[in-house]
Parts: sequence; structure tokens; C-alpha cells
Amino acid sequence: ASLGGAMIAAAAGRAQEAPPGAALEPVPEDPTRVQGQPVLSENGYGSRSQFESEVRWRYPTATAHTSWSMTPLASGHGIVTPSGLHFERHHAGIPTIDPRAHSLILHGMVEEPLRFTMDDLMRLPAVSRMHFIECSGNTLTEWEEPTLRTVQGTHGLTSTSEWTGVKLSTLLEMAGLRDGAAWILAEGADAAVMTRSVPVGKVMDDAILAYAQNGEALRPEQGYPLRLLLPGFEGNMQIKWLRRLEVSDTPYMTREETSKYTDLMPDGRARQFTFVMDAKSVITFPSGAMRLPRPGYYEITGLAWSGRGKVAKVEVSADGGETWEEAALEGPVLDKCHTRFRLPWVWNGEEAVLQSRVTDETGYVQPTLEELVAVRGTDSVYHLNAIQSWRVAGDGEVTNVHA
Amino acid sequence: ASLGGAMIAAAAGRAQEAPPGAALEPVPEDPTRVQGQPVLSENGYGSRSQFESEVRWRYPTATAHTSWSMTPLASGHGIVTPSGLHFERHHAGIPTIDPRAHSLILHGMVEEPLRFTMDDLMRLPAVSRMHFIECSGNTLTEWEEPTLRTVQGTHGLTSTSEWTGVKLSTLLEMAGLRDGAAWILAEGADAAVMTRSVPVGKVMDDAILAYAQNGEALRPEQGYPLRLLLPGFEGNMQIKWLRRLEVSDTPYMTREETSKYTDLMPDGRARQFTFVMDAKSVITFPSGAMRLPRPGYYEITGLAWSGRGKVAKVEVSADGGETWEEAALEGPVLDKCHTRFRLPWVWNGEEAVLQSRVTDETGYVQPTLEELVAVRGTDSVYHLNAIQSWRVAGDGEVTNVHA
Amino acid sequence: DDAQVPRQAAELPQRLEGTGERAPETVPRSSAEEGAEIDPAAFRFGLGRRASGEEIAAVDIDVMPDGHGAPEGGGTFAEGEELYATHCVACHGADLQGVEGTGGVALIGGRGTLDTDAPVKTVESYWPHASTLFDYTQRAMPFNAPGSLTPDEVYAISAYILGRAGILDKGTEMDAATFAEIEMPNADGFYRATRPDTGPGEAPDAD
Amino acid sequence: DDAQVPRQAAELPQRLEGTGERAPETVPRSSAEEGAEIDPAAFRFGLGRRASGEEIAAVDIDVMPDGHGAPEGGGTFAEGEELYATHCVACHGADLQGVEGTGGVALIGGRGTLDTDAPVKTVESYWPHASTLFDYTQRAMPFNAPGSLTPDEVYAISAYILGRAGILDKGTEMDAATFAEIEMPNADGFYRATRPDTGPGEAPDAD
Ligand code: HEC
Ligand code: HEC
Ligand SMILES: [Ca+2]
Ligand SMILES: [Ca+2]
Ligand SMILES: [Ca+2]
Ligand SMILES: [Ca+2]
Ligand SMILES: [Ca+2]
Ligand SMILES: [Ca+2]
Ligand SMILES: [Co+2]
Ligand SMILES: [Co+2]
Repeated sequence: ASLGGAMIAAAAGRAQEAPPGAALEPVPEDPTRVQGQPVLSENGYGSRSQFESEVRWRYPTATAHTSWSMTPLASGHGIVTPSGLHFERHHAGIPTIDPRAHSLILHGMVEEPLRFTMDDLMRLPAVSRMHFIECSGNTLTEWEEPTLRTVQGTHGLTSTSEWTGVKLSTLLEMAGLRDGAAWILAEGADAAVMTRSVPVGKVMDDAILAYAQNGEALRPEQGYPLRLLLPGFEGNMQIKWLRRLEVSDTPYMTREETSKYTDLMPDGRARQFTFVMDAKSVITFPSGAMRLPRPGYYEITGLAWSGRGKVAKVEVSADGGETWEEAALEGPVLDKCHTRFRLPWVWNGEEAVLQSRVTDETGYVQPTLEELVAVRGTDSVYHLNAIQSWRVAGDGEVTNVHA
Repeated sequence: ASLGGAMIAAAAGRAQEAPPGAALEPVPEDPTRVQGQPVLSENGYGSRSQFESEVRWRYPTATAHTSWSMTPLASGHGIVTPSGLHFERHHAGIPTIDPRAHSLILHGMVEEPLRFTMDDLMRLPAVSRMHFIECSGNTLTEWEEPTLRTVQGTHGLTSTSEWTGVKLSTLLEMAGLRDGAAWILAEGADAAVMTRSVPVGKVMDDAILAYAQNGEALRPEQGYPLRLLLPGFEGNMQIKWLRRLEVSDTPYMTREETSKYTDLMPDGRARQFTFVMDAKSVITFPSGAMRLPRPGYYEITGLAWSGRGKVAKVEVSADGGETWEEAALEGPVLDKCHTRFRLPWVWNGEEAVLQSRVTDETGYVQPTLEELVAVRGTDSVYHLNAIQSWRVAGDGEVTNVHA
Repeated sequence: DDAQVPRQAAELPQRLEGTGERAPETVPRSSAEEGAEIDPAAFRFGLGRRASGEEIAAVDIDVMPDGHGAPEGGGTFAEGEELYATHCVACHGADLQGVEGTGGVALIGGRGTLDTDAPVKTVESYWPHASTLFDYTQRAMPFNAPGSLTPDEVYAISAYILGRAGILDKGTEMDAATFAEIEMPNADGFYRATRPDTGPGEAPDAD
Repeated sequence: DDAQVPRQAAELPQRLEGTGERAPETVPRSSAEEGAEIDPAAFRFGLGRRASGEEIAAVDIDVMPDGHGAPEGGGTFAEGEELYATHCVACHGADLQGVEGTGGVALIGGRGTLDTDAPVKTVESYWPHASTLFDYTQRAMPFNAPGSLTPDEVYAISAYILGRAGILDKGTEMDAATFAEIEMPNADGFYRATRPDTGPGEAPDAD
């Protein structure tokens, strides 16, 4: 039944291929007159339609092993990101790890150092939580001038999943923290042996050792078989392929918290440990490189999120920030999770500049780029959470602008 | 990079194949010493790990074109069902439909009959909701005696997704209902041209024409490009591959609401239009055909849901219903949606009978099989929502029992 | 000519000039006429359009219990006997008792079994309306070639099955008018139920 | 011998006798010793076990700013020069300015640029701790063969890079004791920030 990966020769002899993630089936002229594909046609694990082809887009770094790929937010729906489209950031590629050969060592300033197999971890008390993960490098091309053209390019380093795993606090309670314990080094089993230092306070609050994502095992790109989840903190800290946790009184000053993921300020000094992802929102429809076919009704929609808690409000402007209207928030509105907003809009065919602005439950309001640059300058690379502007021209072309 | 579908010859020459839904990559001895797979290694749509192999299981009907396959609930996590593992029920296979060739006709007792392309529908105001869908035939093998051995077999015809689409009430408002309109026929474009009559009240309340599931287009098995969603109603009514809606004053008495999906009672008469899925719960771990390796700590977990609203409480018994303890409900607890429950349990190595019992927000309490059979007899086929019992024997074997 | 080959699969999104990004999906264009009055609050979106009579007729295939929707034409038991032997017998059997392994079930028999421990539900014993037989056969049967029968053929086959079931006189020609007249044996066998059955909130069945 | 071939992929779940269902995944067995005292409320689950000294040593590779964790051994600029030419030059260049197209970035230069419009961040100009160079090289470089260098080699290459950066005297042998002594040019260039910067809830930077 399934011709997965194969090709169908069309009438005139042009070969056709299924998009990534799809299997190719013949398309009957009238589907009511011929039996469809049988139940379990794909051996028990289904795939998407051959008529759907949105894909992650890789930012063109010099090598594909240390690179990132971005979620096609423009074609998203609701708040769950399909696992196959979750953004990626790897510093040494995606390791292929046999879970039976994997273990987690917890040591350092603990009463008793512990070793867990994946089997051990799966037996411990579990939690499931929906959270976004955003790379703090998301939007880094946009500080000085509008650079990328689509919302996938400008904002695609954020995705939301339902994560399941063990609270890291459970493991720390088992091991017993020693006096003075303040930081935990998390280390991956990839070829970058990726490391970050995490404050113990955050870990005891809501850190999760996740082994599942959206109801099944973690995807390899997301750290199979085990990743650290630090809700609301920058993605780089949420170490994938986790193999080791070491407790100490001071941070480790790894390459990823000194050379990288520090924010260079205009005075030449740099902020370090800027963990939290400030509240941010973006309109995903209409968005860059689209073209509105003609004046008429359009539902403006997008995503809002905050590393500090829940989204409280999203406002939308169609005139570049002069006037704002409150958008509807789609429930459930969850802690440190993407929240979808929607606002009906009738486009009259004249130029418009669309913006969204989130307020989170702490009262923090998403800044304009101008406000942000006034504090940070344009060379801090990370944590650009400013209001995004999309210009709709008279002919319907939507472009990325600074407004 | 990806050898999707291909085979790797293992050291001793035994060929190995990736499980369905996975791509096969070489497994390095030490993943920290060799670059992993590059970013975008699967052309932009990722797949699951080659070490994960749970699959849907097809109930062995005579033909695979009218058959069903069941979600492997035992390996699930949280509440989202991976789209590739959502249960299936097709009466004439899965049609392959080009969305550009598909349209929806709304006619009958309306002021103005309307025709929508998929493009039209995608432009209308949208909603996103997380809901379970359960086939009312779920658990049908279990009326008289314990028959299937796993929770996949006994309860696998229920799954949860985040659905996005247009409220059907929006379309009815556009068309204008005529006086006396009471029922709507929904019709699919599959080879069964599947039809069900739906009360207008339900439709105006919360029916959705869904075109997306878990953040991307509907999967073909779930009705691509368009399905009807009737939160809390039996799955069969939630017509897939939807092509037509006709409004009338009386139900249509289709085959699926007379010959099937009616509940034969002991007096020989049958209940018709038993739409709502009563509250139900099941322990997914430990569950049938598992074996507890030895006495010790186990977290009992499972799913609860109600077609009438939210889950209010889940109680768990380890002694066949003599004593009950309240389980923790994992948030968010959503309307007409799977809710995960958890309860720590220390198994002492002696025989135990595990049961779960849900109470929904209307106060309804999941019945015992005895209570249900007292009213329904054992020949009504559909809507078996009784308490499920799993016996844990002294050697750790878990079996399906009536207790 | 490439332009005439319908694609059977989506191509990858185009690469954008300059950045190499993937183009977003094309913004859907409505099938509505241009210049419609738009007022979202009044459910006027300028999206979708009026369905024509032909468009409706092409899909409005249902037949209701009173015969509403039944097509023109007709057929007899005798015609049906031959058609059944051609199109149905392989799966439902010469005696209409079904054929194991095909999924084709028994179509007749089972009267008087519904209140027993082993109820047999067939068109004859269980189905409350004759229209359902016509409607279902027309839309879904024969299983290997659904939608392939003409209205005349479906009338004839229905007459044959109802005849074999002892419900319809073998001499009667079946047509649109027949539906209102036929008395199915189990016509009164159904009632609307109010559930739930058990526990707090219990409600009695409503007849 | 089949039993010795490690599977590189999971097989489909077994079929169960009688029903043909797919077997659920095997219930995980803990690596803990049997008979442990169990008290979930006190976080005693009888799951997992004590990590041995060897198990910890096998993965405890980090080196901290004060040299904590640095391995035994040492290396010189001269040794490092040769090793760099073998293992690093292809991507980071003979002048340590990086090589376009390889992803290998500049390792030296950039002093005095951090407060300009075009800051150049390198080990020399930006990195606050010498330990990070050793730690990172040991864990992640060379990119094409990570983890392949001996401690002596990493010490030598670090001495070479820091020497070329004008940070370490070319005559000094680098070893575990060196980390505490080296003064990185930008050692004082970092501070802990309290955000957010803007809007209600604004908080000033904490130095
Ligand atoms: C190739 C096999 C096959 C052929 C030929 C076939 N059928 Fe069927 N029939 C089936 C199957 C399979 C089902 C069950 C469909 C389902 O599960 O929804 C069925 C169901 C039915 C039902 C519904 C029975 C019930 O109790 O709900 C009727 C009525 C029916 N067929 C009539 C016919 C007629 C009339 C013909 C010939 C015109 C025909 N069938 C030809 C396989 C067949
Ligand atoms: C095959 C190419 C290649 C080789 C050989 C190589 N590197 Fe690198 N190096 C890279 C890449 C690519 C990166 C960036 C890695 C990332 O994105 O995380 C890097 C990063 C670094 C960095 C971090 C730079 C910064 O500013 O954060 C240092 C230090 C470094 N390499 C040192 C070395 C040393 C020392 C060697 C030899 C022992 C070496 N490299 C060999 C490609 C290479
Ligand atoms: Ca799409
Ligand atoms: Ca699994
Ligand atoms: Ca009709
Ligand atoms: Ca019986
Ligand atoms: Ca250490
Ligand atoms: Ca600059
Ligand atoms: Co990052
Ligand atoms: Co069903």
C-alpha cells in the first residue's frame, strides 16, 4: 500500500516524490469510488499527507554539524509544534544513542553520588508539562536591520512540546545536596560534550529530566534518550543527550557561558548568566514573504510566550504601533508556554504595518526594538525580544521592516 | 546521512531495519568522539529514534479496509497522542485527497447554500482545542469476559490531539439556519461515503471543522484535509474527509446510526443516538501482559476522560475496589480531554488487583462492569466504560481480569 | 505538457531570493466573488460562495426514511436477483448469510433473536427503515466498487434483499414511493436514550 | 554468534499468543540492588544506585577557572606549535584568524574592539578564563576528532594559543597549576545582569 520514499510516475511521465515525512500514495480521481489505503498501511506509525511540505530551514552556517534549523511558524496551528518540525541547534551534530548503553551520573557536592540507567529514570515519579523552548539566539539577525524575510527565519528558534520526565529535584533529594551547593553542571553525550552551569534554585523549582516529548520518546534532535528541561530559560542550557550532572559551589565558566551566550553591551563589558527568556510575541499570519491576494477579511494570528510565567495580554497594531487592539488568547494559557492569539482584521488594500505586543503576568511589556537597543546596543547577539513589524504593501506583499 | 528505510549490516552480518517511523543511523561506540548527524539530516522533517518501536495494532477483522487500529496506550506519556499513533477506524480505507480538489457543500434547511474550498476555510476565524476522540466501540471485546490482553487492545481506541479549525457554528451563521432546523447530516468523501446525523444543538455548542492536528495539517488517517470534531461524542460521528453538510428537521437514519452505533438492550429494543462518551479511565501502567520484575516502587499511571466535561477526580485501588486512594491529576485538566493521573505504589510482591475510577465534573462516577451490565446486558456492543481491572500475580505477571 | 500533469504531491517550498529561506505557504485566496460586503461581526467574511444547484445535486445522494432524496427509477425482485448474483454474492452469499473472510455480513435472518443471549442483527431483523438499505448500498456497496451501481440497479437489489427477507412482496417494483409504505419488522425497536445509566446524575431512559 | 551482535535498532514488539496483540514494552528493571529500603515520601525509591569512583572519573572531564579538575600532565608553546599545525590549522589558520568555510573561528586578536561598533570576540579579547580554553579544546576539538587529544597535547596547544595571544609567556610550561595564575585580558569584562531591561518591572543591572 505505502510507497514511502518511492516515486509515482505522473501521466506525462514526470516523476513525483513525496515530501519529507510523507509517503506517496496514488490519488484517485474520485475517492468515493475506490477503497482507500488499508488500516495500518504504514506498519503502525503514520506519516503526514503527501500534499504537505513545510520543513525546517537550516541557517546557512559553514558546517551543518554546528548549525541550527528553524520551525516553520507560519504554517503552525495551535500551540503544539509537530515533533518533526521542532527547531534544532546542535554544536556537533545529532548523536545516535542506544538507551541501553546510556546512563546519568549525578555527583559533586552531594551526600551520595548516584548513577541512573534510563530504566531507573523511567520508574521514578514522573511529571508532564507543556513548555516552549527558545534559543536565546532567536532573532539575532534582526538587531541592525531587517535581514531575514520570513517568520521562520526571524523567529523560528522557538517551539512548544508536552514534555514528560522526572523532576530533577527528585534526584537531588535522593542524592542529598551538601551545604554550599549552588550550581549544577549539566553535560551532554554529544561530540561537543555540551556543558552549562545551572543555578540550584532553578533546578529545585521546576527543572525536569525529560525522556518524552508529545507522548512518545524524545526525538533524537531533542536529546534522545534524555534532556534537561529548564522551563523559560534559554534553550542552550537545556542540555540534550544528558549524561552527567555535577553539583558545585561556583559556576564552571564553560565555553557556552563565556565565549557564547553572554550579552556584549555598548560599554564593551558583557552580561553573563542572562538565563530567562523575556516575554516575546510575533505575528505568524500574515508574515514576511507572504502576499495577501486581495483586500478582505484576514484573521491575524501569532504566538506569545514568556520565560517568567503566563501570557497576560497580547495587543495588535495595524498602524505600526499608533493604535492597539487586544487580541483573543486561545486557551489553555499555560506557564512558560506558547500562547496563540487571534484578532479579526479587514484589510482595506492600503499599506499597513502589523505588530504584536505581549504583556506577561509579571506586568512586563514587550519592548520596541528602539527601547531595547537604547539599553543593549546592537552587538549583544542574544535575547532580542523586541516587537516585530510586518509591512503590508498596497499590492499585498508582506515584508520584514523596522518600524 | 539518513538511511531511512535502508538496512545496516551488523558486525556479524545480521541485517537490521529501522522500525516504522524511524530512520536508521549508525550507532557509534562513543558518541562524544564522532560528529553526529548533521542539522536537517532528514531534509527538514524529523522522525523518531530507531530504538523506539511501539506501533498501532490492527484488530484482526476480515479485511484491512474496514478495520481499526489501536493506540499503544501503555507506552504513552502525558496526554498528547503522537499523530502517527492516533487510533484509526476506517470503513473503506484511507482516501488520498488532493486538498485543491476538495470542497465542502453546506445545504438543506439554510437561507443560502454555501460552498467552501479548503482555501476559504483556512481564511475563516479559527479555534484550537485539545480533545480526546474515543470510538464508542472501544473495549467492546470485554463485556462478557476478559478477552484482549493489553491496554492497547482493551482501551486503545481513544487518543488526544490539539485540533485546529473553524467552528461549525460560524458556517451555519453564514448560511443562516431556517426555522425547524434540528439535525445536520455530515458526509465524508471516503469510499464508504460515511454519514451521520448530528443534532444542531451540539453543533452550535462546540463542533469544529478541523483541518489541523497537533500543529500541522490533519493526518490522512484522521480525515485530511477536513474532519468534523464533536468534542465528547462517539468517534464515528466525527466524520473524516468531510465533503458535505445537509441541514434538516429529522435525522437521516443512516446505516451507522441504525444497524451500527445503536445499543441493543436486554429487552431486544435498542437505544439510538447514544452520542456522549460517558466518563472512563484506565490504568496504563502497570497493565496487561506486563511483568513487574520484582517487588518495589512503581508509579501507577493512566488516563481519565469524560465526554461531559472535565475530570474532577480519579481514585485508584490496589485491592480490587475494597479501598481507594485519590490519584494526582496532571495539569492542565481540560474539557473533554484525556487527563493523566499518577499514584505512587510500593508493590510488596503479593497478588494485587489494580483499578481506577474517574468522577467527572457532573458528579458522574465510572461504574463497575457489574453495575453497567445490570442495566445494559452484554449485547449492546458500544459504550463499555466500566472500571478495568488488572491483576498483578505474585510473580509480577499482569493480566486482564474481571474483578 | 508539464502544465497538464496534476501534481500528486507537494513540492518543497521555494527558496527565497537573497536569503535562501523557504517561502511560506501561499496565502489562500477565497473562492468568493470580489467586492463582497464584509462585516465579521455579522458573519460576513467575503469567504466561500453560494453553492449552485448542480454542485449540490452532485453530492446530495442521501435517501431519508420517508423517501426524501430517493432518485428516479425503479427495480424488481427478479432484476435484483440477477444483479445480486453479479455484484453481491461473493461476499454476502447465495443465501444472504454472509461469507466468512470477506467481511460481508448476513443480510437476512435473525428475527426473534434480539432479546435472546445471541442476537442476530440483520437488515431483516434489526434495521428500522428500508431507506437505509437503499442509501447504504448506493453509497458504499459493492465493497469492491462503491458508487458503481445505477439507481435502477440499487432499487432492484433492495427489492431482492427485502423480498428474500419476507418484507417486500416479490412482485412489487421498488421506487421512490415504496419507502413510505414498507413496514420493517423492527421499526419500533429503537428509542432515544438518556444516559448516563449509573451513578449520580442517573437519568431514566426517555422513550 | 547472533547473541553478540548488538542490535542497532529496536525490533517490533512481539506478538502475544492467542490474541496477536503487540506486547507492551518490558517493564524497566532498576539497576539498584535488591532489598533496598523503600520510602517514597523520603525519596527512597530503590531505583538507581551509588556511582563508583571509576564511573565518575570516566566522565568528570571539566576544568574549572581555578584549575579544579585539571588533569595531570603539561605542555609547552613549542610542542603546541607542532600539534596546532597537525590538528587545528586546517580550520583556524596559521595566523589563528580562522578559515572561511570551515566554521573554525579566529582564536586571537580583537583586543580593544569590544566597545566599538565592530567588536571581535576571541579567546584573546573576550574569554575571561584560561580554563575554558583547555576545557573546551579537550571536550570538543579538533572538530573532526573530538576527544582525541591527550591532556599533554591539550596543555601544549593551550600554551601555544595563549602564547600567540600574548597572554602566556612562550617559555612557560602549562599545567594544572597554571590556570590560577594566568590573567586573561578581559577577566573583568563580565558581570551578572538582572533583567528585564525595559517596561514595568524594570530592574537595574547588578554588578
Ligand atoms: C467485496 C466484498 C463485498 C461485496 C462484493 C459486497 N459487499 Fe456488502 N459488505 C461488505 C463488507 C466488508 C461490509 C461491512 C462494511 C463496514 O464494515 O462498514 C458490507 C456491508 C454490507 C451491508 C451492511 C450490513 C449491516 O448489517 O450493516 C449491506 C446492506 C451490504 N453490504 C449490501 C451489499 C450489497 C447489496 C452488495 C452488492 C450490490 C454488496 N453488499 C456487495 C463486503 C461486500
Ligand atoms: C575541522 C575543523 C576544525 C578543526 C580541525 C578544529 N576546529 Fe576549533 N572550531 C571549529 C568549529 C566549527 C568551531 C565552532 C564550534 C561550535 O559552533 O560550537 C570551533 C571552535 C573552536 C573554539 C571556540 C572558539 C570560540 O570563540 O568560541 C576553540 C577555542 C577552538 N575551536 C580551538 C581548536 C583547537 C585548539 C583545535 C585543534 C586541536 C581546533 N579547534 C581544531 C572547527 C575546527
Ligand atoms: Ca501545510
Ligand atoms: Ca517507547
Ligand atoms: Ca439530501
Ligand atoms: Ca450474548
Ligand atoms: Ca568536575
Ligand atoms: Ca555593530
Ligand atoms: Co542556542
Ligand atoms: Co467507531
